[in-house]
Amino acid sequence: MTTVEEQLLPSKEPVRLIDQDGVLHDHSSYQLPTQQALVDGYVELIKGRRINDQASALVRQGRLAVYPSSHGQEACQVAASMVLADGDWLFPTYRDTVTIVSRGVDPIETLTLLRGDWHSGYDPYARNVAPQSTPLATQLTHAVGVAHAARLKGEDTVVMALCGDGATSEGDFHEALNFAAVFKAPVVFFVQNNGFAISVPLSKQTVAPSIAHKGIGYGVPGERADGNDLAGLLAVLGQAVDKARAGEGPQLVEAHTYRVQAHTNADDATRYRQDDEVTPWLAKDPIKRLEAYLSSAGLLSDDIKRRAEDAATRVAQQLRDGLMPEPSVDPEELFTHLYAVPTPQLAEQAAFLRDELAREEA
Amino acid sequence: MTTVEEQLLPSKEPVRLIDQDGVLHDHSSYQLPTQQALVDGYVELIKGRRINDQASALVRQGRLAVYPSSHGQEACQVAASMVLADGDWLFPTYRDTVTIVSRGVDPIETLTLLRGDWHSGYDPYARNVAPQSTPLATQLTHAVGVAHAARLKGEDTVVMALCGDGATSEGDFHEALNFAAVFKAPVVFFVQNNGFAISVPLSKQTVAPSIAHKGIGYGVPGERADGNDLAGLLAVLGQAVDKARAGEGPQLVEAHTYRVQAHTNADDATRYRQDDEVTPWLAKDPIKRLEAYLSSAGLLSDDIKRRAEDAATRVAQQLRDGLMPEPSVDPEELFTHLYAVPTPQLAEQAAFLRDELAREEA
Amino acid sequence: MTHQKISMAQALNQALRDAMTADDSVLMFGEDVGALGGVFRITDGLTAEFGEDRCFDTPLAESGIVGMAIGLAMNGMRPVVEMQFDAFGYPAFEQIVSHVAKMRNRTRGRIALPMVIRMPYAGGIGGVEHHCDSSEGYYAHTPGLTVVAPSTVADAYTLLRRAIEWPDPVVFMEPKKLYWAKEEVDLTEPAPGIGTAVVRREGADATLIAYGPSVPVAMEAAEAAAAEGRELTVVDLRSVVPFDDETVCAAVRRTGRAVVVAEASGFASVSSEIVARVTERCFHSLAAPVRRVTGFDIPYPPPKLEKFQLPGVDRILDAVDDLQWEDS
Amino acid sequence: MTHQKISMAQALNQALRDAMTADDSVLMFGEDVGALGGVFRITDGLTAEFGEDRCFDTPLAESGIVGMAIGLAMNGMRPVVEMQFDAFGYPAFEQIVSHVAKMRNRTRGRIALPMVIRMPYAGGIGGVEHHCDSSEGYYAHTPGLTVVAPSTVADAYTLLRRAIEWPDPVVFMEPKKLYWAKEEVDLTEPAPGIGTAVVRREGADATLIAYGPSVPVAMEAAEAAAAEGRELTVVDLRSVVPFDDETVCAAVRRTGRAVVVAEASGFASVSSEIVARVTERCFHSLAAPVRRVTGFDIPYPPPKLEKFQLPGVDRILDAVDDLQWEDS
Ligand SMILES: Cc1ncc(C[n+]2csc(CCOP(=O)(O)OP(=O)(O)O)c2C)c(N)n1
Ligand SMILES: Cc1ncc(C[n+]2csc(CCOP(=O)(O)OP(=O)(O)O)c2C)c(N)n1
Ligand SMILES: [Mg+2]
Ligand SMILES: [Mg+2]
Repeated sequence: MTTVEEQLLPSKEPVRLIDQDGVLHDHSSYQLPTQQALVDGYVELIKGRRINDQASALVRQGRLAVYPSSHGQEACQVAASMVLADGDWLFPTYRDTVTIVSRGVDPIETLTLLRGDWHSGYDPYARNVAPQSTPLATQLTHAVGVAHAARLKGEDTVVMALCGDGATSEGDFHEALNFAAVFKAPVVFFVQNNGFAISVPLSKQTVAPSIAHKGIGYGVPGERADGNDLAGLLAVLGQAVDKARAGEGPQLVEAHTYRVQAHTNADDATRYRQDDEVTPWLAKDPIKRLEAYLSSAGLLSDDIKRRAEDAATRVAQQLRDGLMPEPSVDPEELFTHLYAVPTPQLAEQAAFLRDELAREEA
Repeated sequence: MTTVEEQLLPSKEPVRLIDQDGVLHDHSSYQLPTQQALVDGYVELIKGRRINDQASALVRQGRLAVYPSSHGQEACQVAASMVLADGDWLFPTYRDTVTIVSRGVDPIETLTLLRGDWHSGYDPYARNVAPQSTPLATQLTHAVGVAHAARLKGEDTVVMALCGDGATSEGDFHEALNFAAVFKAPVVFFVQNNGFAISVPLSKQTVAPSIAHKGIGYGVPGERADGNDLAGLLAVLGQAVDKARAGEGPQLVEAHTYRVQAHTNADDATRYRQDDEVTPWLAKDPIKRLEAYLSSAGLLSDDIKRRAEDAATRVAQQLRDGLMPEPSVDPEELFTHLYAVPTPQLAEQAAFLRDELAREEA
Repeated sequence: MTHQKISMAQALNQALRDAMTADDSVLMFGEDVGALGGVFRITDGLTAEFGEDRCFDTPLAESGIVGMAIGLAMNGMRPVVEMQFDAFGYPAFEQIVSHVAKMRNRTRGRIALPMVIRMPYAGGIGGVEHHCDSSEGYYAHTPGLTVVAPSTVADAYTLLRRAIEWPDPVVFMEPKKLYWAKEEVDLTEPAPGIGTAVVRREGADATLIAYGPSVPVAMEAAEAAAAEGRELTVVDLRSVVPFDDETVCAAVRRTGRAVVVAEASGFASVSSEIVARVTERCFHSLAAPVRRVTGFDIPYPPPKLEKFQLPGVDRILDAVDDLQWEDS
Repeated sequence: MTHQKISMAQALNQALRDAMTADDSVLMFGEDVGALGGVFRITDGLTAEFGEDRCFDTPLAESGIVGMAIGLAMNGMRPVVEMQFDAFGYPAFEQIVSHVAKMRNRTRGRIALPMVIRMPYAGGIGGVEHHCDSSEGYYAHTPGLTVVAPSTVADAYTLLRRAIEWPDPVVFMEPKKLYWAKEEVDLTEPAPGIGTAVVRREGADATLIAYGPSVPVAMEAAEAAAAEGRELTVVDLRSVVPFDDETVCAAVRRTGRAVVVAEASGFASVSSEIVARVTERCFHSLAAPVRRVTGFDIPYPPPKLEKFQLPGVDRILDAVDDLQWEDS
């Protein structure tokens, strides 16, 4: 075993700084985040959980078309945003609503896609958040391009590119990691391994020792962390971001977590997994354990609790209010955004629809 | 470093049983092939070299459209075929003419593609050789399918799937290795790393410690060998084939070799590499070293030399004769092979052409 | 099983089940087609009935799925694969265009690829981006593929059976929005094979040419036109490749006017082809140019706007009105 | 640089050079485009002149190349990428269709993707399988793309310059067989932008509509027809999307007859679209149905047979003869 392999292969066990009972564990390579970070993260977790639960409720009420919840994965969601600096970029998937909101994007704008108003609702440049990607793994190469552009411009931007365990099987995952490595692009590839791709368990997705072991095949350091331990995730992702920023090239981080709920509200998880598979994961809940640790460390003041509850209440209210009225989308928009200047063909078609609508109204 | 990693990562150095001076080296995991195998292999090497040189000459005479030579890679070419049993399958690329002929396919039929008569000229089922693949890495997933079908039928077929170093960057390489691993398909992925993808050197293709290191990311054992040492290749590929046949799933083997000539006759290698980069590789020639070893071991009898020279002369003559006359391809064939039964549209178009040709003749 | 009321989803499921029973070499695989039975439940129960070897989940990679199917077909199997939504077939485009379509021709007929690529396609289900594409145009433009799109429950069953038995690769476009509507069918009835269009309704005034999800809309439009005194013929193509020129042109010549209806964007599409070939063949029978009612040349809209994209009854009737009746 | 005799390859090289000089954000990358200068030498010398950061080789993966270009364009660059041959663009199909074409629309105009995908395309060079495809139909059918195909040396220069300056993604189809023929050109001449067709030759009897590699063939056919006393107009589309209906329809109305010439297989193609839209718009000016001279619906043939696939002068003249002259 040479140094290269030691550098590129992941830790023997997923990094965990706080276990499921809230007990602290020392780690030779990673330090516990600051109290402030943990407390801020706690607030974000509570808020994130509320976003998930509120959005799911709104689907049941027909106010969202569909919602892929990250319930149980909130530590990953929160950590992915917290480790980024303002100028950094985030490349999220359909499941990453909480990360996006955590990064400061308006929750209603974020949910535009899932509400069915438009394909993407927020200004990607406002907070440097790419549109949520539905075609799996395809956004990862975009992340490499954004990172490479930043380097060419001499900026020290880092790009956080998210995907799921299932998405790692796509060819684009491979191409993105390889391109990033060859161009030393400052991208942190963050895989939320939640055990499932819709109904397909990880064991049918890959027989690799871990997803983090995929890094060495590209010359990219791979690391893995307990995906329900916010402290460990902040440490591991934070270090990955630092290394990428320092010019050490791309980093691959795998979080071991679990999709506690169905794939989306439209999915029926009972068809492919037993409840008793889910139960142990409930005990590993990311919020419970951070709460346990903060309590035992005397960090969970009433003030903090109130701050968290306020943030959660506020965002839930925002969702209920914002997703209430039937929003109006002008059908004219169907034609205006394809090109900087519509083709004559599109202009003709827009006129056709305008005419049709006018006749209907008449 | 756990056992899993030891099982999946390649040897520290490429396996080499005979060095460039023809000197034997012991190896803890691999044994020298039998004398018979080395002697047979020697004959095939001589023949393979002659195929390469004769085909290149025929391109210069305009009797082949193009020829991507495997000059200098003949040890890989010969080993890939020699380790296969009759019922096994071979998936070659455009550069693997010598392997295909080594497997027993008629050389003229093999060169149909490069001569421009038809896209593929041999019966794939006669010797279980898939058509040569031009779109890089795309054939690797076909190899998985063929292997999986064999397993479903209870056959102990092994599939040898070839590609180059450049092709490993394609998404299909990734998907093929992953599918093979998940389905435990008996495929040996054999990468001839000849240092170049047309003009692009390996250093711009990947910064992985080696291509063999890509295996672990799929749970596939990766191994590497000196690609100019027929003995080492036979040992490594032979073991990989045995393991695949025994049900141990896919294997990845990387051969370190060198593309001594330009990509094809149409390429101008002086634009992207210096001659002094090539020179050291000439000394590593696969034929020279095996010859040196066989001589020193007293195995290179006049009889063997004559056998080799005869085989080479015969195949060269076959090429010169077979590629001599302008072959006639019936334009009607343009329409007959797309579907088992031509669509009415194609029948109409065939009639149109027939009519056109009749009028021209008239 | 004569005369049962079932949905298209059930008919497709039954077709797979019957094909797998009839022929051991038929395999079904793709993303989530195993225990889950597919996101549309088309493969419901197949793994339970036929075992993991016959119906199975794969890793999440469409190029790999199609590529593996090619290899399986090369080695004696009859694979049926599902692209979860047709837009997720694009990662497999290279495999489909450069190998699936070309293998038989490449090898002078020596390697046949009897395989089916099932694609839930088209819109009308309120799906978010990438879930409502109509990609048949890409495949129809690719020589070597057979492209089929059923519009009725009975055809869904028959055409899928025929597609699985077909000696060549078939891209099988399943209109998602028709999955759930039930029809009374007799699956044992003899039915025509791939390549045969069918006249769904006869009418002397003009012909509507449609396929897949647009057929029921065309039928509805014909109904409405009849109420206004105009009798329309409706031709259901059933298969886009091969194309049934005979049936289509006979109808157009009889009626002298025609409208092509399809959900896909119109530019350089299957609809363009229909207009072009009908005009080439029936020019002097035409009283007016053949019109198209297709999706606009825009990406499929978000759910809240999809109604503006879909060819609807009114738009079809307007197009029919536009067929220069005063000239005739 | 006024009035020089150069090849299309040199003109494209000059266009890249001038664009890179004019705008620092223009990058050129792909397979073998660095030291080698591309397999067709279109990028010859660019790395030497502008450095590795501006013109560079990538790993061998087309989806990665296009995906990376998307990201670069999102972050302020103007990437130009080369697909080594257009058939090797298929692995990038998902990126092109689901992202390149949709990004601006998806984000309501917030993310623009000013990028160019250069594709050496079409046949006539004796290339083996996969080296002579004509894939413009796939891209033309995809809303959100701009599809350009030059036919002259001067247009190659101008259109590539315009494509690089264009605010939206352009699929730039380069007719390989025209790479080497030289023309006298003045690259400083003002030239029309993307979306404008040009009448290359005026003639009252019929119109040939062509683009890319088929334009010189159409011109030759017009020459031959003139010798036989028939005067043909030749319209060169220059860009397939946007489509210049005005120029095309004006010519067709003037002549009353038309033939579309294109190398790609005809079924559900750009040619079908041209026939359809011309017929829709000029029906009552047409004395005969618009004819197509296209590639057959087969995979591009091996070198020895390609002559049968390519639209040639005789085939065009036959089609013109077929335009029902006796009727008029
Ligand atoms: C290219 C592509 N293929 C298929 C799909 C359909 N699909 C949506 S989500 C999903 C599973 C993804 O699993 P994973 O990557 O693990 O992410 P998770 O949903 O668990 O967050 C599938 C198959 C898709 N969106 N894109
Ligand atoms: C998908 C695809 N992209 C591009 C090409 C063009 N091309 C042909 S060979 C080649 C280089 C291949 O290099 P490698 O895989 O190392 O094989 P080698 O030629 O060295 O044997 C390229 C880029 C192709 N054939 N297929
Ligand atoms: Mg998952
Ligand atoms: Mg190589």
